[in-house]
Amino acid sequence: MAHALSLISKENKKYRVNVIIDRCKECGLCINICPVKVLSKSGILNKNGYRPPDPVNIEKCIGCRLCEYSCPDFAIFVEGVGK
Amino acid sequence: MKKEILVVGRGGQGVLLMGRIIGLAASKYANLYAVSTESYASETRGGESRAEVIVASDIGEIDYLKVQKPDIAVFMYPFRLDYYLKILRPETLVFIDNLVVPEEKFSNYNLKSQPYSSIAESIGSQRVTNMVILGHMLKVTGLMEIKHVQEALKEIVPEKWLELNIKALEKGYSLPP
Amino acid sequence: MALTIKTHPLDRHLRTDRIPTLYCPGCGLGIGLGAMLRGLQKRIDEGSISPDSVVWVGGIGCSARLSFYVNYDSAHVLHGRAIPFAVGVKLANPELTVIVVGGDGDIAGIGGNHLLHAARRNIDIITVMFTNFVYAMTGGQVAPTTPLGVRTTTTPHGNPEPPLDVVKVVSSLNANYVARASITTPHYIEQYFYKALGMRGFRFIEVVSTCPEVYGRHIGLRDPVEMYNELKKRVIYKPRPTLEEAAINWEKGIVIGEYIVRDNPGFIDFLRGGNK
Amino acid sequence: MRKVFASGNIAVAEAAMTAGLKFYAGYPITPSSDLMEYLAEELPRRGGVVIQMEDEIASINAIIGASNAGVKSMTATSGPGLSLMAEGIGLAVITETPIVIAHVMRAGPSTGVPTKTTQSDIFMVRWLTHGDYIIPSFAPWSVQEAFDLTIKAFNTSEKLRTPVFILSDAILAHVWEPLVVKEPGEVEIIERKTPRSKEGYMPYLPDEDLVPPMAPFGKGYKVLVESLVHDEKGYYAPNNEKYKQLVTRLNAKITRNIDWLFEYEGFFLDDADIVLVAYGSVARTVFALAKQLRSSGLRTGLFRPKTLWPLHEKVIRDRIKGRKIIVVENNIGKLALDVERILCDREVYKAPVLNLESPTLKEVKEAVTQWL
Repeated sequence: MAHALSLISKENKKYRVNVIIDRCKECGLCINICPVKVLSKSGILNKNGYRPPDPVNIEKCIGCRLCEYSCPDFAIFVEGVGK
Repeated sequence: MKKEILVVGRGGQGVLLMGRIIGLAASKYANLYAVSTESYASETRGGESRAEVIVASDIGEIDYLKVQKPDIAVFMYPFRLDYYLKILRPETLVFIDNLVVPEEKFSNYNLKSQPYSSIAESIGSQRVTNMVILGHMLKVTGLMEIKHVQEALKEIVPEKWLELNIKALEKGYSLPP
Repeated sequence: MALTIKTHPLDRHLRTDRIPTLYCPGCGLGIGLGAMLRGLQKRIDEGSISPDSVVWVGGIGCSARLSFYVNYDSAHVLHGRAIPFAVGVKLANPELTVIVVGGDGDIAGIGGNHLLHAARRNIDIITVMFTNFVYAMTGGQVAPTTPLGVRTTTTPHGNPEPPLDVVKVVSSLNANYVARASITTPHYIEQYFYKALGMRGFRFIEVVSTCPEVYGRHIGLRDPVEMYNELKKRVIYKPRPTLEEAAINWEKGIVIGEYIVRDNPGFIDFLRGGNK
Repeated sequence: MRKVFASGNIAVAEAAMTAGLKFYAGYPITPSSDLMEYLAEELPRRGGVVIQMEDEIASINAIIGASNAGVKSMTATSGPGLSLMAEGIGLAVITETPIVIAHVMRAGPSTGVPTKTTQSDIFMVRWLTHGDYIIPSFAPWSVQEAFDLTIKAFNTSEKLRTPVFILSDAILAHVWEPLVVKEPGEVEIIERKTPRSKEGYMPYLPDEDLVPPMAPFGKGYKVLVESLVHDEKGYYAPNNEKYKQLVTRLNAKITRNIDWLFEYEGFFLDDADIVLVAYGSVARTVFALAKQLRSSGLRTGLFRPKTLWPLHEKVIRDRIKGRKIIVVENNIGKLALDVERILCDREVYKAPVLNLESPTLKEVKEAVTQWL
């Protein structure tokens, strides 16, 4: 069942943001909802021709998970890292 | 042997029960075959209610599930008498409750006329008029033995009504043929 | 840019080989499903619901198809008939947790009569209705919730029919729980769904959703982000709103919250209790 | 065994309970209502549930839901109700859900005559819903046979994962006759196959008999019940290969069991020059006529299919040897169309007799003798 998924993963000291590349439909809701503007559209084209977001400003991430909760396609999730 | 029995009355008079009792008694206890159909007016309580029972020695004698030419007819209420008179035969044995059904309509038939409902009332309740008539019918026709009907009553009638029903059946059976 | 193998925290609830969904980019349905699954996860984690006992039932329509993305016992049945199917499932095995998902057309339009009677019976199932104001899967026709005046493909001169206030209708019956949330408030969807899973009787949650591709086109909000932001602006949270506030009004606002919370005996209780 | 005096509707209800019925959903409609009333009284005592739904649409969908939750389910209805159930019947076909529908024919079209009988719905149970399918239908002629064929209907639905009709009529529904009720253990009851293991379970992966094992909801199989054309997993498969495969299998699982499914009764067929064909309650009167004609010197036989659909064409060809075949029905002549096709080398005549009370011997005789 669990087949390999290609991710864009970036982390700061507390949080890691993972984007499942091939699930993204480029709706932009995650980029819009992020209160600290971590995300930005990447230049990658996924298998369906969509450009997934890239957590370019990962250092700003506060772990609110609004991107994860607002993604209609189960394509982005946030993890706690460190201790 | 094949007897076609037509029972007509009002909803609530136990017409359908009479059909079922005859059918059960004949088929389960008297070693006969029986088919019974029922119809009733769905619109009204107290509307016309009809049971059509065919009793025969063998299933093969029954070629139609409904009564076409009654050998025995019971009228507990004068519904559509003119219609029913047309399907009776001169030799049809007709039982009427003469307190509610006009005797003169049946002057050309083999008529058994009794105040069945008041007889029933005198032994306990008008509600068992049907069993008084059935008892009388058994006496007159010898259709089956009274014990067969008693067995059927025991099987179907609730405990608290059983004694009265059997009493009514026996009362009817004691009437002159 | 690290490439690693990891799964989304909700993947255990999904038939992942069917993801991506067939939904258009920016469709709110996936947000709603995600929130529901988080609510369900909490119930599973606390041990009050076994995953094997959960059955999802959907009728026909975009929202109803949520039932076939979930990795549970599920049924994708006829248009409008998810509720009676679910009633049969529940009565056959009252131990099951039965969840109906569907759009407003499926649940309150073609299936409206079943909705009324499910609520009247207080039958022990959960119905989550996604309202997106339009028949999306069939190409943008008028729905029972389409606001007055909106031009759809079957009301090209403007919708002449006032919309149905489903929350008010269901509340007027015997439902034990009636709540409304929006895909712009996924935490409330999660919270209400979690709560509903712990209740008996008929539980109804309306989720106001976005359909940028089809409804958005009708009202000039085709961009998912723009439509999301417009809906978000209009959503007003009240903990216990009154039924007078239930009518959805795009201009005056859409009040979300818990409209009805009761703990009356459910249909199963009556069935088990006989005629007492 | 219990010997009782019962109506056709009661016989169906009793048989359903013997077969293991646990869920009944229905909507009152004459002349089927008392079947539901009888079950409402009896079934809860045997651990089952009876619910009166808001309409027939809800009823058929509820029994499909219940069957998928693992219990034997049925409904009963009459013409207008069955019209409303059309779409649900199709759902049961494509989801391979075992259900039994007792259809008690009255007069139509539309509301028609609610309390009276006909045989006008025999094609309705055959081709009610859209799509390509075969739904087995059994047509009893007596109260006892209503019992026996209802057992067979449940067995068929469980064995082949299909909806099945028991086709009664207003006469049979309310005729009372002696009935031997067989209790569980006194008659063979078939249960649906369940999967051997959860590992790799696919809800629509058939065994060699073309029937997929059926897992109930609630046991961890992650069943997917799918009304769309689907593959073995239950995933929507809108392609020609999967469509052909599915529809072919759904039909073949029925037709390859034709020898088991098809039941009939023949009277005096071996030397019959004239063969009357009739079914259901009407066949009783036709049987009387066959005997009468035979005693008058005409070599007459009766062929009575108990299984109306699917017809066993080879059996019909082999058993009906007569030169002249006359099909008697209380409708405008429907089964006759198939008999004409199957016996196209013979003289086949229609003898339709429309009678709300059921055709009388006199009427049947007139209708038949015009072709003699």
